[in-house]
Formats: sequence, C-alpha cells, structure tokens
Amino acid sequence: MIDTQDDVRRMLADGVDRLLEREYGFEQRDAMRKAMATGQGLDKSVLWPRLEELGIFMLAADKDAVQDPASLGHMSVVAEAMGRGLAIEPALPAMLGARLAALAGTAGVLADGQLAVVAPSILHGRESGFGAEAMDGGWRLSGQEDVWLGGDAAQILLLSARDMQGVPHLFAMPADQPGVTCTPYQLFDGRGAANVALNSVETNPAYLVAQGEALADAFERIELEASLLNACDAVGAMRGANALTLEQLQTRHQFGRPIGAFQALQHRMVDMSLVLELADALVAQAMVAACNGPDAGGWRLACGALVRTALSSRQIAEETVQMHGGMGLTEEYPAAHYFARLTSFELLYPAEEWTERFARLAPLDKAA
Amino acid sequence: MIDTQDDVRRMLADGVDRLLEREYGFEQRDAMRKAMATGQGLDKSVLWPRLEELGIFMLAADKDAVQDPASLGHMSVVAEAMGRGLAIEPALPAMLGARLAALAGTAGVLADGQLAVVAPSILHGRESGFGAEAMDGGWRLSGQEDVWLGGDAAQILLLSARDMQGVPHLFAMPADQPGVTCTPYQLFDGRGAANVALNSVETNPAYLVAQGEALADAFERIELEASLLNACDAVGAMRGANALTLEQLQTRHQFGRPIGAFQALQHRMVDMSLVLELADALVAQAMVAACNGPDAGGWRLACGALVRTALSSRQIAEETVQMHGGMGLTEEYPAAHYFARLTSFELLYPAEEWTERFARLAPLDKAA
Amino acid sequence: MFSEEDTAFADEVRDFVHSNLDQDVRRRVICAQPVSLEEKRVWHATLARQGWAAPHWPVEWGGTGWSPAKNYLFVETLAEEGAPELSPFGLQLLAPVLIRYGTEQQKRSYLPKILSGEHRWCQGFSEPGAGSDLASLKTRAVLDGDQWVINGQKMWTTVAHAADMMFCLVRTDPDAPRPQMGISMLLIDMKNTPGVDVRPIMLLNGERTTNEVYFDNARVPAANLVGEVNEGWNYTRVVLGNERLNIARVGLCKRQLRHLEQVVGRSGLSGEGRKRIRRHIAGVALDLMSVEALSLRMLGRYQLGDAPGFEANFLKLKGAELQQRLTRLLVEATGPSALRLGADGEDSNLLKNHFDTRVVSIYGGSSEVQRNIVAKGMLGLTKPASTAVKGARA
Amino acid sequence: MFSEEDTAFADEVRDFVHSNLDQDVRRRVICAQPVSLEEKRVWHATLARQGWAAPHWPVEWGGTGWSPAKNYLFVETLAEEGAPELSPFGLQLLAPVLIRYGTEQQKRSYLPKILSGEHRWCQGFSEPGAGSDLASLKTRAVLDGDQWVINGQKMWTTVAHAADMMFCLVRTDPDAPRPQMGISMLLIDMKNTPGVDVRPIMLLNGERTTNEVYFDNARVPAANLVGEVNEGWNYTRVVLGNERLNIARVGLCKRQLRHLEQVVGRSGLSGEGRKRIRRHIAGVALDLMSVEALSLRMLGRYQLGDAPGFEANFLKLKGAELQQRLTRLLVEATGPSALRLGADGEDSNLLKNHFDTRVVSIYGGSSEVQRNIVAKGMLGLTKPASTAVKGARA
Repeated sequence: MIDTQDDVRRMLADGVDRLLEREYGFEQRDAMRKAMATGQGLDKSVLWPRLEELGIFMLAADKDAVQDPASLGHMSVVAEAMGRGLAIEPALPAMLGARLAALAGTAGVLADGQLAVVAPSILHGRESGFGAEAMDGGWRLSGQEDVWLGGDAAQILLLSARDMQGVPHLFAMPADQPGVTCTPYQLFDGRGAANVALNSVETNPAYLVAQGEALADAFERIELEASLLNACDAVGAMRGANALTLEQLQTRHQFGRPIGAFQALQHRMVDMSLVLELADALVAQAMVAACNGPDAGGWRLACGALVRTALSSRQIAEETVQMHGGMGLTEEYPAAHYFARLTSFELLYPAEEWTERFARLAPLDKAA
Repeated sequence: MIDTQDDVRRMLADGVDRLLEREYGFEQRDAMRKAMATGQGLDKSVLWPRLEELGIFMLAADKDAVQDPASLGHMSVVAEAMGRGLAIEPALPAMLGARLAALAGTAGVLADGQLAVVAPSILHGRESGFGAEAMDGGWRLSGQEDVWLGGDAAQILLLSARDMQGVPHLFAMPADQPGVTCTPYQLFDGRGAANVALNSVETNPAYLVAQGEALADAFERIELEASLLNACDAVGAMRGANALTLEQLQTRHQFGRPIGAFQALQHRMVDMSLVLELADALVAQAMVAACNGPDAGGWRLACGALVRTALSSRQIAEETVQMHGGMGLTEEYPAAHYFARLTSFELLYPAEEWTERFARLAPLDKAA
Repeated sequence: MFSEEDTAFADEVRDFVHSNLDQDVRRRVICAQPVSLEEKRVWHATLARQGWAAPHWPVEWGGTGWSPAKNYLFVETLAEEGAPELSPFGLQLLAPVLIRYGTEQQKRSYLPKILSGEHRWCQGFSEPGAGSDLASLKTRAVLDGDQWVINGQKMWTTVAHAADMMFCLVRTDPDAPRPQMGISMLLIDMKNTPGVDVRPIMLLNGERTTNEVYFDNARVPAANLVGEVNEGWNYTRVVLGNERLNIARVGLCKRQLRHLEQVVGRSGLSGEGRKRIRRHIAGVALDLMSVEALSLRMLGRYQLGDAPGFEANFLKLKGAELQQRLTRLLVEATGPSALRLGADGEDSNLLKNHFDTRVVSIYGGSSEVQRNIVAKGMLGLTKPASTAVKGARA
Repeated sequence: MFSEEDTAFADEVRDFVHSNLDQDVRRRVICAQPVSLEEKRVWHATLARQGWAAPHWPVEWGGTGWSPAKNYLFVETLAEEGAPELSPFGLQLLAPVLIRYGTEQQKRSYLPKILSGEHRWCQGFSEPGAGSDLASLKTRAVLDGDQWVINGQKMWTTVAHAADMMFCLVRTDPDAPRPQMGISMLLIDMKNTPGVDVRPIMLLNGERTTNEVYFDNARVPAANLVGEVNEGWNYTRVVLGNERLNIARVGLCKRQLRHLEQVVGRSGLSGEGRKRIRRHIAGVALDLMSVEALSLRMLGRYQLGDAPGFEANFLKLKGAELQQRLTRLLVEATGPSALRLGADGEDSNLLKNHFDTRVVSIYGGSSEVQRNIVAKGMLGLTKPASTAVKGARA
C-alpha cells in the first residue's frame, strides 16, 4: 500500500476492510459467487449499496477528484481491499467508467450510480473493435469486443469507434439498446464479464461523449490508471494469500510438527513475502508517479510495477495452492480463490508482453 | 553415460578414470593448470602421453572407426571422464581434429599423434572467417577466427575457406606456417585456447585436405558430434560437482548438524541430481541417434540434449558454489573449477539459442 | 530400445483407439472437456473385450504377459491418442496387492469385476491429519466376532460417491511401537454397509470428484481383511510403488503438446506474441524429450532386472511440472477468453483445466514428499562413494 | 521522497567524482578491472579532504550530520558514478561499535586514522567451523596479567595480509551456558604482534583477497578489549546491522546496467541474439526498479523512525541476485571471448568477474541465512495477525 498520512485514505481503507472482513465474511461473499454461477447474475442488493455508500463512484468521477492527485490513491485503497477480500463486485470497472467520463470532461453524462464499463480495447490500449458510420442525426455502430470485466452488470458501455475518416469517438451506449448483444458469463475467479457485439446499432446523438484526437490523452491516462489499479487488486490478493499460507504453515501439522518447521517450505514462504513486498513498493511508487499523468517516467514505472506484480502473482498463486495441498483446491477455502484471482491478473497483464513494451520504451541504442 | 554392455567402452572408461583419479590426482592436474597460467603453455609431458596410450586418437581417426557406430560412444567416454576429472588437456579437440580428417576421407593427412584442431566456425556451423584465393600451385589465405579450444597447443589448424567462386576448401595448415598468427591464452576454466589470424598465408598445395560441397556433410556431422561430445564433458563435470556437493552436505557441520540435515539444501541437492539425470539420459539417447549421422531426428535430439545440458550445467554450477560457501570460491578445492568448466559449456552452447534453433527445425505451422 | 515388433504393436494400439473409441469422447479428452463416468465405463468394457483392460496382470487373472516395453508403449500410446484414463484404483493399485497377498476367495470374488469394469473402487488412505504423512492415520477398526467395526474419517477419497467398493487403511493396533505398524487393509462394500457416510468435497472447479468418508460403527466381514492383520503398511508400499514406469505420463504430455501446437497454429497470434509462445512450446518440447529419455532409460534398466530407483521420483516431479506448464501455455496462447468459465466452446474452461492440473504435484506423493524421499536416500540411507575429484581440504 | 536540495546534492556528488577521481581508475571500476589498494587509498584521502570519508559518523568524530536521505544518495551516487568502494571494515563496521562501546582512549586512538585512511582494518569473525554459524567460534583468549593471550584460527579474513589492525571475536568464557555468551571483541595490531601468522587463501580468480589467520600465543594489551568482556556478541549485532539502507547496492547495479547497455549497444549483435539480450536487460532493469522502490520505502520508514525490518534481508537477497544477473549478462552479451582469462582488453576476465560476484550471496550473511532469519521472524518469534479471509475449515 502507498505510505501515507492521508486521513481520507486511511478511513476508506478501514471502511472497506471492515465491510469485507467483518460484515460480510468469506462464506457470504462466496455464496454470491455461487449464486452467479447458477445464472442469476450479480446480486447487487447486498454488498453493492454498501460500496456505493463508501463513495466509490465519487472517488473517481467527481470533477474535482480528477484534478486531485489523491483520488487515484483513494481508488487504489478500494482496489487493494477488493482483491484481498476476493470480492466479485465490479467496483473497479465502475470506478474506471466514472473516471473515464470525468477524464473526457463529461462526467455528467452518467446518471448517479449508473454502472458504466469501459471497453477492453481502451483499457488495454488496443485498436478498437468497433466502427462508426455517420448517419442522419447520429451514428451507426458495428463490431465486437470480448471479455469486458464487469460487463455482465453494465448499464452503460463506454466504447470507442473510429468514423470513416479515422476520427475516434467515445460513446456511452446503453447496454439494452436494440442491436447490442451483451453475452454475460462468469470468469473462473468468480467475477462477471461479458462479450459485446454491436450489429448496426443506430445511436442517439446524446450517446456521443466526446470525439477527436484529444481523446487519446484520456485513453492513455485511463489505460495507465486501469493497469495500476488492477495491480493494486493483485497486491491485495497476494497479501491475503500470503497471510493465509503463513497461517497454514503455523497451524497445519505433519510428521508431528507444524509444516512451517520444514526449512524448504520456510524458504519458499520467505520468497513469497519477498516478491509481494517488491511488487507492493513498486506499485505504490508507480501510482504516485501516475498522478502526474502518463508521461514517459510514469509508463516506465508502470511497466516495472505490472511486470513485477505479474511475476509475483504467478509465484504466490502457485505456491499458495501447493503449500495448502488438497485443501488448496477446494471451493470452501480461500486458497484456490486467490489462485484464480491472481492468475486472472497475470494473464490480463502478461509479464513478457510488458517487458517487451518496456524494452521498446527504452531502446538500448540511445544508451550507446 | 550410455547404457552399454560394450567391453571396449567399459575398459576405456576404467582406464581414463583410473588415470584421472588415482594416478594423477586433482592437485597434480591443477598444478599443470597453474603452470599454464604462468605462460609456460601446456605441459604435454605428463598426462598427454598416457592419454595417447589409451588410444584417444585411434578412437576417432581410424578409418574403420568412422564406419563403426561404437566409435562415437568411445569418444564420449573419454569426454565425460575429462569433464569429471577437470583435465585441461585438449583430448576432445584432438579427437575432433582426427575425426574430421577421417570424415573428410583423408585421415592420412595427419601424422601420428599430431594435434590438429578444428576451426570454431566448423564446430559451430557458422560461416568461415577465412577466404582463399587461388594462386600458382596453391592458395593464399586470409582471415581470422577467435577462441579455438585447444588452439594453444595445436600443431595443425583444420580450417575452412571459400574460394572466390564460393566453393569451400578444407585446409590442414601447420600452426607455425609463416603468416599464421596464433595467439594462445588460457580460459577461466584452465583450458587453453587461441585466436588465429591468417595474413596472406601462401599454402603448400599439400595442405588442401578436401574441397567442394561434399564437405558440407562432413562439417555437419562434426558439428553434431562436437556439440554432443562437449555435452558429455559437461555431464561428467556435473556428475563430479554433484558428488562433491553431496559429500559437502554430508560432512560439513553448521549449527550442530551436517548441513545436509537442512531441508532447503536437501531439496536443492535433489533438484541438482534430477537435472543431471535428465541431461545424462538425453545426451546418451542423442549420441546413439548421432551414430546414424546428422539427420533431422538426430538434430532434434541433439537440440534437446544441448539445451537440457546447458540449463542443468548452469543450475549445478551455481548451486555447487553456493552450497560450498567460501570454500566454493577457492582455487585449491574443485567446486569453483566445476563452476568454470560448466559455465564454459553453457556459454558455448547457449540454451536459448539452441531452443530457437529447435523451434526453426519443427515449425508449428506444419502441425496445424 | 524398442523392437520392430514393439513399434508395430504401438501402431496396432493406435489403430484400435481410432477405430473403437467414440470420436466425440476422444475429442473431449484431447480438449480436456468432461467425460462422464458412464463413457469411461464403456471404454473400459471395450478394452476388456479386447483383453487389454489389465495387461500388466498375470495371465491367469486376465493379463497379457507382455514385456515391460510393450506394457510401457501400450499405456503411453493410449494416452497419446486421447483414450480416457481408466480408474486406477482397482486395476493398478488394489489388484497387485490382492494378487500377491489376497485370499483365493478374494481374488476370485474381486479381480474379474475389476477387470470387466463392473465394480468401481475407491482408495481410503488419506485422512484430515494424514495426507502426506499417511502413517499417522487414526481411523480405527476393532474385531468384534467375525466383523471389523470401523470408526473414523477418510478424506480426499476420489470418486467415493460413485464407488462400489473401497480398500481402506485402518489402525488395528493403536499401541504399536511405531506408527507404521498396527495398520491393516480392509475391503469395504460402499453401497451396502450401514454407517458409511460419503460427503462431497467441492473443488473450485465446481466438480465433485473427491469426498470425505465417515465411518460410524460400520461393520465389514472379518474375511475382508487383506493379508495379515497389522501388515497393511507393507501392502501400501506395493500400492504406491506401482506403475512407476509410466509415472511421467509422457504420452499424455505428447498429446497435450500436439494439441497446443494445433491451437497456436490455428490462432490469430502474430508477431512477437507468436514468437514468444513458440519459444515456450519449444522449451517444453525439449524438456519433454529429456523426460522421455529418462523414462526409457528406467524401462531399459527395469528390463535388465533393476527396480526403478530415484528416476521414478524424478519422473513424478518433472512429469507434474510438464503437465502444469502445458495446460498453462494453452491458457496463455488463448488469451483472456481462457479466463471464461462455461461449457460452450474449446476456449472456455481452459483456466479451470489449468487449475485442475495443480493437483498433479500434490497427489500420489506431493513434489515435496518426492524430494524428501530422494534426499533421505541420497544423504542418509545409502552412502554413495564419491566419484568427484577431491581437494586438499576435503 | 527526495527534496530538491537532496537531488542538487546528488548532482554535487556526481560532479565531485567526475572532477576528483582519476579517469583511468574510474574506467577500471566500471569495467570491473582491478584497482590497487594504493589507488583506493588515494581516493579515500580525496574523500577525507572533502570531509566525506565517513558521513554517517557523529559530527564530533568527523561525520557530516546529513539526513538519512542524503546519506543514502551519497553512497548510491558514488557507486553509480564508478568510485572505488572504500574498505568497509574500519569505516562502516568497527567505527559504530567503537563510538558506542569503546573507551575514550580507543576512540581517540583509532577513529582519526580510520577516517583518514591511514589505518587499514580487517575483520576476524569467521572460522573454519564458524562461517554462517558465528556463535560456534573457537578462537580462545585468556587474560594473563594485563594481556590477552590468543590461540586459534580465523578464516576468510578479507585483506588481512594488507591490514594494520584487526577487530576480532574471541571466546573468553568457554563454559558460558549458550554459545553466543562468552564471546569478546579484541583489537589486534597485525603488524607488530608476534604469534600472528597470515596465510593466503587463493581464489580461483587467481587473486589473494582473503586469508587464514593463525594465532599462536599472540598477546594484545588488556586495554584492547572493546566494551565489556563476554559481551562481544551484542556488538556483533551492531556490526552486522550496519548500513542496511544501502544493502541492495542500487547505485552499483545501475552502473552495471548502464555499462551493459553500452556494451550491447556497441556490439555486433544482431537479429534474434540482440533481441534476446535486450529482453534480458529489460527484465533486470525492471527488477532493479522494484528493488529501488523497496529501498526507498525502507529509507522513508527509517526517516519516520522505523528500524529496517525484513526489507533489509529481502534487499540483501535480491541485491545479490541482481548483481549476479548483471555480470552474467555481460558475459552472455560478449560471447565466447568472455571466457578468456587475461588482462588485455575489456572483453577478457568477464567470466572471472562473474565468478567473483558469486560471493555476494555468500558473504555478509548468505542468502540461506537471510531466509532463515526472515522465516524465524515470520513463523516463530512474532505471531502476525492474519489479514486474510478465512474459510470454514481454517
């Protein structure tokens, strides 16, 4: 976590932690995961209103918040707590949606508490899967993008499409608009997602949020922030996984001793702790730098934070399951859930891909 | 080692082992390494005649030997023993020189016991560093190649040069020919090597061993055999390093117990043994396949053997030093010598380079 | 290593799978999609009709008398070609014990039904406090007249909910001087024994493949004791030492590798991403080569009469690692859609399958236990003569 | 983290190195070529003239009174710019002990000569049977009148052959109930004490940097005892706990990384080979970032009054790994000519340098000892409250 004397942040951290650890225990949260697995969709009646009360939308969407460097730090507190608490509610997608609207200068386009989810192409800095054709008093949109995190519960889809001239447009499309096919499903880690297809959707002109090359700045900034906030979620999950594994080593007995008495396991536990602290420290540093926006230094640190977090996540995920033995595979114990959560992160932010990206940022030849 | 009922091979193994373990102990062999370091060059009066007595040249150079699939196995026995014994004599370069002459069909070009060393470009399948210009009754050769293993003691240099028409020629050049600059030096692992430069060297026509595209077969075969024989040297060194480390774990005490009582070290020792056995088994299999010459299957296995041996060598080299502590860095104890020998191997045959070569051998698209 | 006859035989096995295994079942095995117990039973019956259900058994009980090399090739070829794995509990684990230590009555009663697949067996070894440390098991059995009365709890009992029978380790002498002594092996009818309660353990993959089994004064006939009383630990070694020749599962890995290559070949991956995954695939392929080489070496030595040594532990360790790397690479090659849970399409459930594969370094002697065993042998029980050169200070 | 004043100061240090350090010495430090003891002494004197030889000491003894941040930046900037490292034994290891526990006489006698570089010190801690396990040391000292009589053997005594003085741990009470008790610290004049015999330990790199030291009834004045008798173990902790803020050697790693990048930039590497090495360099650079982030976090907490905790052990472990990866990459980038031993040219001796770097995971508390310390703290001595979610079975 970011070293801080910031009172708001500490109160927020206390609030989310209390919510996820004392008021809604693992069993209750996992019951919601199972309910979603039966096809009922996300139950937004339980935890969600409490998260709203904590002000998760305001943190991100408030116009002042975007100007306030602290707001990114506040969001990171929520993200880390969600990861540690293995909560499946789309708090992070919700914050990112509100944030992008604010970054694009049009926070007001979203009604209070509306869940707007950002297209994966924007969050991952890829070319959009959608195209826009101007028509009388609006646009006609077509295309497809898969795996929108939180897309299963989205009310608004924030997506980018280039028109025939190649100019990017940001649309805030109602998920229930005719022609929009939103296929919801659950990920292995329990969170919801969706594939979104637009088949010649005719849009109301009011759905256009912003357009033009100025969007590039907002997009780059949301990409940077989204990646670091996802890393915060992973840092939280690593912290939870390590604490759980440490407890396992202290309490589980084999061959007449706690398994933590075995040196090979001790050394592996130390390495798990080591790689968590490295990731945590660098994510925090990158987060502070990101408050200045996505400049070269910010991206350098972000590359480091993402690569380190991905590598640490993989190691901790695998070791957590292995050191728990059979118990590490069961549904009713958090170990496997941490494995799933951490594996999702490191597959969405592959260490090798980001290492290559970093190598392109800092070409050797300049150093020569 | 190759599983075998072959009596010759067993006798050979016994002979080399006896020579290197009982008759010339580590201290004696190391004294020769130190003598070379003072600039005296390789002392060929001590171990060398005994190696010749064991028939190391005949194994490789005899015309019948080349036809006999067993001969490669016999050479592997010598290579493995040299590695385990940390001997710095250029037995392997000598065998390869004799072998190449035999493969090119002109074993007789070398006088008995002459040390002919093959150019690194031939051994590593790279483009030659030399060019040949035809002139009255001979050729004029120029160029340079670095790091000839055993080149410090070479009497004959076996090198390839293309003429102006691009036709490859194999020359057996006396190392003391005017215009030949042979710069000898010692490697960190104690073995000798040289850089060789030819500055418009006018050759006697008798120095031409063979020419034309048919050489390609001999070159490919010697490349395959040289790489696997170097892997045998590494397998021997790994076996020596593991035995030494195991003994260290059994005999060195710390905190009131043999350090082998510590589980973290136990597990690492087990992994050292595991990676040695994998390398040994695959090198043996690749060696059997190589007896049929360098076909695709042979190269596939050789890639596997080289990559596995390089990875295992690195792990065992590093762990041997680490588990010996300060003693692992000293000159008078073999651990550091094994580190040097194994590191030489894996730098000469880099795992990643050979993995890429393998990927090119077996393109995915064929499988689709 | 293999004779021409051997390789011709492998081709015959290959053809048999292609001709006799339901194509959709085969496809699902290759894509790691679920195959039902009923579908597995059908395949068991198919092999049994061919006389191939238990080739390693003695001929008199339905085995084939094949050489070790043929047995090895048979198992690896089935796996390579996508045949579902038959449940090992009766065929591989119990049967060798029964054949060696069982009564004539037990053999005649149980072996034919194991061979035909009529009876499904489960293994009652692990307990909540006795997983890797089996010797500390606590489930008690007391002889009361001509019945054993069993109380206690087993855990991680694979497919107990669908089993007809269990072979079970129970403590029959709680006062034995060492925990390994005082353990016996009992056979338990899972369908008709009052006091046996099977409760599911749900894994995160959403499947019930394993269970807790509670015994509350469950009674089984005295005749269901295997071998001698208090000698069960020795039989356990026979169970755990079985089938070591195929322990690395080379055939399975080859199949996974080929599938992975096909997925990548068909995928839209390009540029650096494609190069990266190809490098990893090449790395696994090369590593698999070394595992196969060590397997074949162990087989060769076995044919010369050497029992598998540390190689078997090494191959268990390394085979688990390879399987995990292969399922992982399939996820990486597929990208984010591999995160999806659900049954429609080859992409989905890939992360779940990768998760399932984590178990291979936990069950059948975890990787930690394998390393402990080798370390004990290398450092303690045997004192290997050093073949290394020795320095002045040694 | 750093104020503008701090970074301006770092620039000042950078300029100082460029203006005052011999360019050839600097080049050799960067290329890891040998720098002589005399050249190091010249640099020590240069720093001392500037008042920068021991910035972390109390001002009254010649320190600077800088903030922890400035001290941190000073050390890392010197390393980054290629300044030779000053011998740590007097400046970093002994001095804090003397300042805290030494007599006024000892301080006045030794500290000024340590500061100026006039006296070179060595550290007599390790013994043949007491390396990582210091508490088992056996060298005896017995008080005979007003002299301590020392017998025994020290090992791995770095630069003892060129040292004026040694601070030495000796056993003064062999009957102490725990091995850590009964140890004292003595100061020994290495040049003028009969019965002190320094014998070289040659490393494979061909250099004599370390030694065995034998004591045969060597006598030192009773006044050379540091602090209380039998309390030496506590002072050891001060020694070993020192300079933890710079333990990862971030500045050194940055310098090595920059050098490596330049070598690759200039090299003839192309195609896949160049891409491969660049991937590895990027990987190390990213890892170094995380190590620097953790170092800065530790520094920040230290400034708030927190003593370094496990971070210091983590940074020792990870710093060693990074240094080893960097020297290794330099070898890989250079290719076979890096195998060459010899003094002519930048390429040669690279493998030797890589070998030398293996020591960084062995000395100053090996990586194994670091892990043991953290494990003990995490699992035993402190009982951390779990912040993880807990399952029904927990």
